[in-house]
Order: sequence, then C-alpha cells, then structure tokens
Amino acid sequence: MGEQLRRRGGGASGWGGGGGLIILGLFLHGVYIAQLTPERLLSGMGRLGGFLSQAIPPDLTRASNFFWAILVTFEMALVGTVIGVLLSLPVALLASDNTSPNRLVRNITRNTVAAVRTIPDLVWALIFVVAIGLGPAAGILTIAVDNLGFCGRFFSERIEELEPGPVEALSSTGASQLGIILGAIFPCAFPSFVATSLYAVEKSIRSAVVLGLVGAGGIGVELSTSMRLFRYDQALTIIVMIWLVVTASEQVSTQIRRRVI
Amino acid sequence: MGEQLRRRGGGASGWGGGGGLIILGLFLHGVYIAQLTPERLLSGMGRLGGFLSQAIPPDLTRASNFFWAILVTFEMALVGTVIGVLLSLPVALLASDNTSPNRLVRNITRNTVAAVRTIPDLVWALIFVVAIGLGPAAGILTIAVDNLGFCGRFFSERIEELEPGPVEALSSTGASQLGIILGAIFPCAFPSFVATSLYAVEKSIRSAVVLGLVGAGGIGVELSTSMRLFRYDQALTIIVMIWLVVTASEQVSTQIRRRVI
Amino acid sequence: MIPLSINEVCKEFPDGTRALNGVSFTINPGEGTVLLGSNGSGKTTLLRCINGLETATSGQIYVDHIDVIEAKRRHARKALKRVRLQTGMVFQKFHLINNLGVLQNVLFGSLGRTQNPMKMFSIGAAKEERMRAMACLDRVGLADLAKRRADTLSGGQRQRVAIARVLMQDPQIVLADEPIASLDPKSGREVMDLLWEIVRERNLTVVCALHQLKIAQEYGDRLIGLRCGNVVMDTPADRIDADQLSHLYDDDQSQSVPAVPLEVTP
Amino acid sequence: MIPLSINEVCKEFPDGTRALNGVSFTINPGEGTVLLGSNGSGKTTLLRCINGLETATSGQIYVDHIDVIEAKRRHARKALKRVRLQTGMVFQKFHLINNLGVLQNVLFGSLGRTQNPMKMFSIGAAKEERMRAMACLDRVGLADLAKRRADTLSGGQRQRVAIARVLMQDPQIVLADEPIASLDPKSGREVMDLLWEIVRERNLTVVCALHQLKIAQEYGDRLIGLRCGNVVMDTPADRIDADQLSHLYDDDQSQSVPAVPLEVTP
Amino acid sequence: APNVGEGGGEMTGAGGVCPATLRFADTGTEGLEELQRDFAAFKEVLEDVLDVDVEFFAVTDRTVAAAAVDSDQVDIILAGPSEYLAIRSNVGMEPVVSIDRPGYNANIVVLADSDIQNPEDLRGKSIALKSAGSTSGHIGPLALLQDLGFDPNTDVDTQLLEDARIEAFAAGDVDAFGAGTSDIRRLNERYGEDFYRVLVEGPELPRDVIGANPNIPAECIEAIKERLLANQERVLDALLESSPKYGESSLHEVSDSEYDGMRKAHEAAGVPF
Ligand SMILES: Nc1ncnc2c1ncn2[C@@H]1O[C@H](COP(=O)(O)OP(=O)(O)OP(=O)(O)O)[C@@H](O)[C@H]1O
Ligand SMILES: Nc1ncnc2c1ncn2[C@@H]1O[C@H](COP(=O)(O)OP(=O)(O)OP(=O)(O)O)[C@@H](O)[C@H]1O
Ligand SMILES: [Mg+2]
Ligand SMILES: [Mg+2]
Repeated sequence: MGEQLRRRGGGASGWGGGGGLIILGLFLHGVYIAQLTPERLLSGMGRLGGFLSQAIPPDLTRASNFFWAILVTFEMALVGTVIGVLLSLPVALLASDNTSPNRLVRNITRNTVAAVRTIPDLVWALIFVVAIGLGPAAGILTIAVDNLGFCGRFFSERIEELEPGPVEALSSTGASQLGIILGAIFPCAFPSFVATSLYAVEKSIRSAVVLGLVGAGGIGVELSTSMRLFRYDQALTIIVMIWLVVTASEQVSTQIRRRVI
Repeated sequence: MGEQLRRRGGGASGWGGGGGLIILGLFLHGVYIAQLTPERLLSGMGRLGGFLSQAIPPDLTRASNFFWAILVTFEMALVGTVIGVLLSLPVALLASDNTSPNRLVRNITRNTVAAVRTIPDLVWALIFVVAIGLGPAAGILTIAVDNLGFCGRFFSERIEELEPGPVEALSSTGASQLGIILGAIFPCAFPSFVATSLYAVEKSIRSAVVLGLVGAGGIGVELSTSMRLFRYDQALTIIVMIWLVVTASEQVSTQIRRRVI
Repeated sequence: MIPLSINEVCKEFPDGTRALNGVSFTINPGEGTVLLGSNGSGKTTLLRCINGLETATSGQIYVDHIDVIEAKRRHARKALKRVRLQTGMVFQKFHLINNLGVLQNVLFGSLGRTQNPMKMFSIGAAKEERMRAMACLDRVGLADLAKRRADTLSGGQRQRVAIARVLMQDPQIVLADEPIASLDPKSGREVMDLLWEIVRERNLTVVCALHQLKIAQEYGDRLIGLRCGNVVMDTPADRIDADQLSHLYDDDQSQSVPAVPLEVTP
Repeated sequence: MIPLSINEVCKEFPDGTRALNGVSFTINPGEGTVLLGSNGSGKTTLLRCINGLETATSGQIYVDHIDVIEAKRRHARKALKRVRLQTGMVFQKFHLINNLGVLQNVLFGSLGRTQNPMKMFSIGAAKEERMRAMACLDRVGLADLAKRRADTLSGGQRQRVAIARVLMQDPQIVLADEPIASLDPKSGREVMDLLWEIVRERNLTVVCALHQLKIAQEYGDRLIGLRCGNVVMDTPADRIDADQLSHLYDDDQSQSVPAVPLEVTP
Repeated sequence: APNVGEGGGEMTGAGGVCPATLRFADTGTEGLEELQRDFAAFKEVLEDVLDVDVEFFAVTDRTVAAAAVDSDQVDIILAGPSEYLAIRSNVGMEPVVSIDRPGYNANIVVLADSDIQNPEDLRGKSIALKSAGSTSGHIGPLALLQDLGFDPNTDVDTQLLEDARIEAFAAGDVDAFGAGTSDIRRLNERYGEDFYRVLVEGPELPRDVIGANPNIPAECIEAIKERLLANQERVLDALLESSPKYGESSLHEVSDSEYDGMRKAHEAAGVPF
C-alpha cells in the first residue's frame, strides 16, 4: 500500500510537475521583466517625500460633502451587497463539490460564476444602463453582480472545507438536501459567510467608482476626481474618511463575528 | 445561569439593536433611491438584444496580440501575488486574535491592513511610479500591496476560525509560538490559504488595468481601449480569453486544493 | 418490523485499504446486536455502509427490503431516504452542530420526517415537536441544558445529546458507534438501559459497536465479532466463551496492521 | 523529580458555569493517579488547568515549583514553557493535525525541545529524531502507518498516534484525558500498560482521567474522585470500597445538572 | 421610440414640442476631471429655459453614456468632440449646439533640460498620452505628430498612461508628453513654467457639443437649439458654475461637417469611426 500511495503521489506530481514548471517559468520571467532590484527600491524611498508632502496636511474644506457622499455610497454598497449575497447562497450550493446535485451542474455554475467575475465592472454597468437606465439602480445591480462573483466563489470554497461530520449526522436522519443545508451547512459556515459578506460591503464602498460610471454619484467619483486633479490633500481626506468608515464597520464586523463564531 | 445568559444576550442585542437600526435605515433608504421595481427590471430585459448584437460575434483579428498581453499580465499578476501572499502570512498572524502577541499589535496591524486596502490602486500606482518609475516593477508592487490588503484580511479570518484542538495539542508540548504556527496553524489553514491565493492571482489578472497606468502594458489597457472606442466585439474577445485563463487556473486550483484539503 | 440483512459486503477505500472483506449476517427484528472487534477491524465502516454514508464496494445490504448499496450507487434518493428514516445513527464523535443550541440539535432528529425543514428550527418549530425534543433531552437527563450551545458541553454531555437526537428521530433500526465511549460508568449504563428499553418496548433492531466486553455480554442478545473485515464470531450472548473473545483481539494480524490485503504491499 | 501540587483551585467559565470548586491534592513523584468522576464533574477542566491551557480562576497549581496559574495570568512565557515541556497531554479528542502524516504528528511531540521548529518537519528532521519518532510509533504498534495521513485512521488508531506523540515529548508528568476511551479492550490495556511501564521505568507522574472503574483500580496507585468540581474521594487504589465508588456517580446533583452554583440561578 | 420622454409621455415641454421630462447626461467630456460636481444651477436653468423637467446624470464614462443613448435611456448629452464623433457613429446623435473653448488645444511638451530640441528629434522616442480616444490627450497629439510627417503608430512609442501620465513625465520616465490645455495648467501649478518646454503647439481643438438622441423629434431639437442660443448668457453662467473650463465660452450653431478634421485625425490615429 505504501508503494501504491507513492506511485499515486508520483503520478500526480508528474502531472502537476509539467504545469508547475510552466508556472515557474512564467513566474521567473515575470521576476526578470520586473527588474525589481533592492537599489531601485531603496532609492525610490527618497522620492516619496515630495509626493507625501503634497498630501499632508489633508484638505478638510470639502469634508462634509464627502461625508454625505460616503453615506450614499455606503447605502448603495449595502443594498448591492445584500442582493449579491442572497444570490450567492444558492449559487454557492450549486457550485460546491459536496452540495451540488451533480458534476455537470457544479461545473456549469462554477464556470458561470467565473465568467461573471471576468466581465469587468464597466461592462456590467453598460448592461444595466441599457436595461434600466442611468442612476443608482444600475450602480447597485453592478455592485450586486460583482459580489455575486466574489461571494459565490468564497462561500463555495467554505462549504467545501466544512467538516463532514454534522452533514453526515443530518443525512443519516433521512433529512432532505434542503434540511441538510439549513440545518448543518449554513450554521457551520455562518461565521465565515458573515465575515465574507462584511468584507464585501467594505470592498463595494471602495470600488464604488462604478456608481460614478452610471451617474449615481458617490465617493468613488469624488476620489477619482481628486486624484485626477492632483488634489492629493483632498484625496487623503477622502481616503482617511473611507478608512474610518471601514474601520468602524470592521469593529461592527468583529462584534458580529465574535457572537457567531 | 439561564437568566444570566439571557441577560447577556439581551444587553448585546440592545447595543447591536441601535447599530442595527441605523444600518437598517440606511439600507431602506438605499432601496428607496434605487427605485428598483420589478417592472423596470423586466422591461429592461428586452433592450439588451441590440446591445449584445454589437459584441457578437467576437472580433478575433487581434486575438494573438491579446494572448501575449494576457500572458504578460498573468506573469506580473503571479509575481505580485506571490509577493503579496508572502507578506500577508506574517501580517495575518499579527492581526489574528489567537496568534497576535497582544491586543495592541493586533489592532495596529488590523487597522494598517484596512488602511492599505482603503488606498485605491490608482494611488498605489502613482506612489510606485514616483518611487521607482514606470514599468512592470511599479505594477507588480501595486498588485502586491493590493493583495497584501486582501490576503492579510482573509488569512487572518481563517486563522481565527481554526479549531483550537491542534493548536492546544502543540502548545501543550511546550512548543514556541513559531512551532505552533508552523506545526498546527499553517497546516490546518493551508487549504484555505491556497484557495485564497489562487483567487488572488485571478483577481490580479482582472484588475491588471493598473499595469496599464504604470506603462507596463498588459491586457488591462487593451480592454479599456476597446471599451472606450466602442469595439465591443474586440472587448468580448478579450473577456472570453481572460475567462479561459481564469477557468484554466480554476482547474489547476481545484486540482491543487483537492490535493491539500 | 424491519429486518436488516447483510450479504457478502466488501469495502475497499480509494487508497486500497480493505476495511470489509465479505461480511454477511441477518439480524432479526428486535434483536439487540453488539459488534465487537479491535481497532480498525471495520465496525465503523460497516455501520456507515448500512445507512449509505459509505458506498460498499460489493455485496447487498437490505434494510426494509431496499438494497442500500444499490440505492446508493444509483443515487436513488427516495429509496435512500426511506432507509435513513428507519435507521438512526449515534456517531463515535457525536457530530453535533456546534454553534447551535442543544434543543435545536435534538430537533434536527426529526428533520427527515418533515416536508418543510424550516419547521425544524427552534423558533419556527411546532410546539409539540419542541415538547417531544424536550422529552428526549429529559430522557438522557439533560433537560436543564436545552438552551446551551452545543460546544460548551463536556464530552459525555455531547454524547447524550447525540443520543437524544436519535430518540427524536424515532427510527426502526439504531446504529450506534461506541455510544458510551466517553460516558461515565453510571451514565454509560443508563444510556445502554435507555437504548435497550426502547429496543424492547418498540421491538427495534439495534446494532451497537462496543469495546466494553462486560457491557456487551450483559446487554447484547447476540455478539458479532469482526476481525480484519471478516466476521469471525457470531453467537448468542449467553453462549459466548472467553477463548473466542480473547482470540478476537489477538495481536498478530488484526490491530496494529491495517486491514489491507497482503498482495497489495510490494 | 517533579511533584505536582494543586491547592484550592477554582474555575468558573465566562458563562458562569463553575467547573472546579476548590480542588486540592498533591501527587508524589512516580504516583499513577486516576481521576474519576461523572460526566461534567470537571476532570477535563482540571487537567487543562494543570498545563495552563485553561486559566484557573483562583488557587495554586505547582509544577516543578512553578505556579502555573500565576505564570498563565502574568503571561510568563518561559515559566509556562518549562511547565509544558514537563507535562505531556493526551486529549480526549486526539487533536492530531489531520492533513499531515502520522510520523509528522509524532515528530511534533518534540517541538517544545527544539530551538528551530523547522527541524521538526519530516523532511528537515534530523535522522535521529525520525528514528525516535518511528520507535514511538512502533511502541504503540502503528509503525506501518507512519506515512498515512492522520485523517484516514480509525478512532483507535488516532488515539494511539496521540499517545505516541506524548512518548516523543518525553515529559515528566503525563496528563491523560480518557486515553483509552475509543480503544478496544486489548489495545486499551496495552496502552495502559505502556503508560504505566513508562511511569515505573522513569518514575514519572501520571494523572489519568478514566471512566473504566476496573482498569482504574487495576492500574491506579491512587484514585481521586471529583464530583461537581469537588474532590469527594482520594484513596490508595487498594483501599477503595464499592460504596464510595457508586456514590461518586450518584444521580442527584452530579451529572445531569451542570456544576453551577445554585445562587446564580434566579 | 417608446422610451423617449417616458417621464411625462405627453409632449408638453418647450412650448409643446418636447417631452415633459428630458434626461440629460454630462459625460464629463474628459472624464469628470474639470467638473466641480455641482450641477444644481445648470439643471435649474435648463428646466427654466426649456420649460421641461430635467433628470440630470453626471456620468464618468463615455461608453456608458453611449449605451444610455443607444437604449433611449437619455435624451440630451453634453460631450467632447471625439466623444461626439464616437457616439454619433456608433449609436447616433444629433448635434444641437456647440460650445467653444478658447485656447483649448493639444501640445507636445518635453522637460526643460531635454535633449529633444526640435520635433524631428521625437523619432523613436517615448511619449506619454492619456487614454484611447481622448480629444486633447490622444487624438490631438497624434494629429500633431501626423502633421509632422510621423506615423504615430510606428515612429514613436506611445504610452496610454491615464492618470499616471503627469507623474511619469515629471519623473523623466518618458521623453515627451502629449498634453492638453488642462495638463499644461496642472504642470504649471505643480512644477512651474520653467519645468517643461512646449515643443509643438497645436491649433484650437473642435468645440464641445450638446447633442440629442436621434429619437427626439426634429421640432424639439430645433426648439431646444433656439432656446439655448437665445438664453446663452444664463446657460453659460450656470455651466461655468459646474465647470471652470467653460470660462470664455459661447454657444454656436453647429453642423456635423465642423468635425470632419477631427474625423481625419481619428483615422490618422488608427481609431477611425
Ligand atoms: N477514509 C478512509 N480511507 C482509507 N482507509 C480508511 C478510511 N476510513 C477507515 N479506513 C481504514 O479502514 C479500516 C477500518 O476502519 P474502521 O474505522 O471501520 O475501524 P473500527 O472497527 O471502527 O475501529 P475503531 O474501533 O478504532 O473505531 C482501518 O484500517 C482504517 O484505517
Ligand atoms: N468552555 C466552557 N464554557 C462553559 N462551560 C463549560 C466549558 N467547558 C466545560 N464546561 C462545563 O464545565 C463542567 C465540567 O466540564 P468538564 O469537561 O471538565 O467535565 P468532565 O469531567 O471532563 O466530563 P466528561 O467525563 O464528560 O468528559 C461541565 O458542566 C461543562 O458543561
Ligand atoms: Mg470506529
Ligand atoms: Mg472530559
């Protein structure tokens, strides 16, 4: 049996070896073209001073405008994320090895989710603008789809990593698939789902530039405008404010997670 | 004791209740401004045909150029992600409740990681352009920092979710913190770390527009150019090609994960 | 009542480990059977094959006239569900849902019977179901802990919650994998009393893997001994002899060496 | 040699459950002590307090003249490490690293002794360490399974790997939490023989929580009985009487009711 | 076009020839870069002048704006010249009035101490540009190169650097920079006038356009044009409040042929419409 195991391992690493070599080659070539020498990094440090001096001190004149923009962005990110998370739950179940009805469904779902992720924000924004017009709705749906791709994958991975014990316990009572999902899979994966969803809200606030694409405003537009106009001091204000919101939501998230873990 | 538990629960939900109400209010206002009525969604479906017809069939004339651009992007994403993941490991350990030397270090690390995440790609790209000039290196570092924020958080959450058993077993042998980390935490969290890292590579390929910003080329520039010039058919080719790469890497990722779970 | 019949069942794991090597026996309704055998002899594997958690490699297992192995292989959900409704399992490692309450865990026992699983959550559960669950908890002596989270219980407490879950399920066959391994002697006996009480009362079939020979002889109507995935002993409990028993745990092939066919080794 | 002395130790969990209620005893070097008590009486909690996995609420625990509780409270790493190097623990639920190999798990036993933890990984481990680990595995009869992943083992096999890990650690005090709960009778005895052999050989101290009274009486030099977090029995094994033992598992307050002080309940 | 004027349905605006609600999108011409992001005054004036309800969207992406026109989700659009061409040729757009921007041009600049002394030295050098299709940051500079006798696709190394272009130029990572008027102003603000040298100064670029969805009835387009031109002062004042770049602007009648030169430049740049 030892022999057998070794043979199996050997075959696998042979196969993986080929792929591994290609990846290693690409990696090394990547390192080569990067020319990321320590001297370069070191000498670069010096040049940052000027850049930072433009950003510090932060310019607070428009802080109250920013505050409202962040609030609106947060609202839309929240709605979009909730939609995305709710859609992700069934999708993740269909995409996971251990909950999908069969391989075909699993592969189709998984590749679809990957495709949803591949299509850039901008394209989703276009699609939703065509469908329902400019405005917050298109932005929210774009955020929702973005989160579907993200949470769909992470929820699914979490589900696949669950200990089989509780699932087997419920299966053995004759519980239906739905019963098992509600009784064992969701409760066991819940802490992780909550954490991922909270991160998704945070991510959506930051990536809410998409709201600007579709004319819904929000902090993303403010930030990119500040950057384009080289108002680094204003940009810093925005970044700090977003960071405060993110940190606050991290606090809430930690509280919530501590209660559910 | 029942009483005590209830009292504790009650207090918590009272606190959470206030925050919860605010969040609910923001959520409802978000829903209100979205005006996302079912009719709107439904009537929108019809309008998509014309839009899609502009993208289909995909324009393959530049596919081979795109192929090389994707390859280069992949290389840089790979290098950037590897750097980011390596940096994330110690950071995640410092940021996790159960591995951080103390609360202060944990909070500082956690907030720093959050700050790193808050600063947008664009800003990091500028910082690195200023520091080390245009080229792949700046792009790679931007990707690395982006992934530091992402993996730092996800690794840390995974570490906090680990079953305490194996850690206790090694602690009880008198193992040092390093021994526990290498012997129990990394092995137990390994499958999840691998999955997160593979996702991070994928994410970096998609977000490689940043490589364009710093003059490192790559598929991101091609895609945004195609979109800006309304060459939807060309954009579709690029999206499909990225999707193929992502799907292939999902396959590899599934193989790897199956071996490590 | 439901007979359980096992015929020439083999199980080989993907890595080549052969856990069952042609196991056959038939259990009569109401028979309290105890499965003995050293570590790694295949007891757990056999129990898991009976309710289809593991797919046996060959052979037949009939529960309620349904061939479990066949049903499992054909993914016949309905058949499998019928089998599982009738077979309750007590796991060696409890397998509670750790971050839910004790009562909730017990309520899940009747998950197979409800059409609408939502009804099985403590908030939405019908009063009578909750009462039944409380009664089951009371029967294992844990009514006071109904509201605790499952992961704050001691090992023995958890095992009893798992048994309460099976009581809630109310199956025709009980498969118990070392149900008293982590119970103190008194509780262990109480649990065995409980199990056997139900067996007698409702004329159920029990297959119970045990390591405590004394308890096995005391409670079992019939003792089946496994060794390297083979049945090497099958007698009524009162006609057992010490020789046979000690042979069951003999060192040479059975325990330290895994149940692997020799020809696989190089 | 290292004495273990426990003085008025109390442990209250954050949710108010009082698991230990002023436990005191001193164990002499080389004494094989068995901890008895019904489920939830506080055995596991006590063992975990001894090596500082749990912080006792009050009292003193001296291992090697170091007060564990104090060390734990002051986060005195060095002191704690010295304590833990000297105390090996066998857990009720094994706590192996599931996705690593068996040999690797055993090697981790000496993690506390090495300066460079990298040396403890099977690839980088010194040959002599590997040989020692193989010897430990051999002693628990699992040398053949050295290369298997830990999660493909049966319950009993895992328990033995956990014991091999403690052998590898080579501590002065062994804390064993139901080390034979999932072993078959013969293996169980073998493991007890093994533990006691080492105890005698190296004049070690063992504290072993057990539910098997017969085995407890046979192996233990001294039996300590816990009930609701109190020591209610402490006698040499040969002077035990059946009354005392059965009282230990009496129903009234000890098992179904958790060890909670009454005044907390409304 | 079922969606045109869906806000009101009836044609009650602008003296009864326009929909009651007009949806107006500002594509931000070059992104939202110059905008002060306060369109309240402009919206108010438009509503007053045109006698309609205006739904206003500040969109930061030209592609999205085009898609919105294409699917009749927007009626009136304010666009830069190359966006006008792109949207017109892809989804259709009727010019209503144009807005000139005196001094709005494209230039090629180099660092003050650069070796590049005359335009001919640019051959084989790298030049930072903004993004594909940008009037002053891509098409304009490429047209200049074309006029100098270069093939912009082969004779120079063009890099589309979006927001990193100025930093990259200042750091000396590129040899030259195709800078629009606003880029020049930023260079002045950040580095001073002595920092760089204008190598080639381009002619004034075509005007911005206020255009209409082709599904808007011709009478309505005519009415809007008349009313805008008649109230040019108020409209421009309001517009100026939203964006300083319309400082000395005026409104003009417009015909599509005005943009033929721009079309040629696009062709030269390799992005024909
Ligand atoms: N998933 C698996 N993959 C490979 N081998 C396995 C797997 N599960 C169990 N085995 C092997 O099958 C054999 C029988 O295991 P099983 O768990 O049925 O034993 P058991 O009789 O229940 O032992 P115990 O009394 O220790 O619980 C053992 O050799 C075990 O190592
Ligand atoms: N983390 C915890 N939080 C709250 N209560 C706990 C916790 N861990 C254990 N308890 C309670 O403390 C008491 C003692 O538990 P302990 O695990 O020490 O019992 P034990 O003697 O080991 O029992 P067993 O024989 O069942 O293993 C029990 O009432 C248990 O429910
Ligand atoms: Mg077993
Ligand atoms: Mg215990």
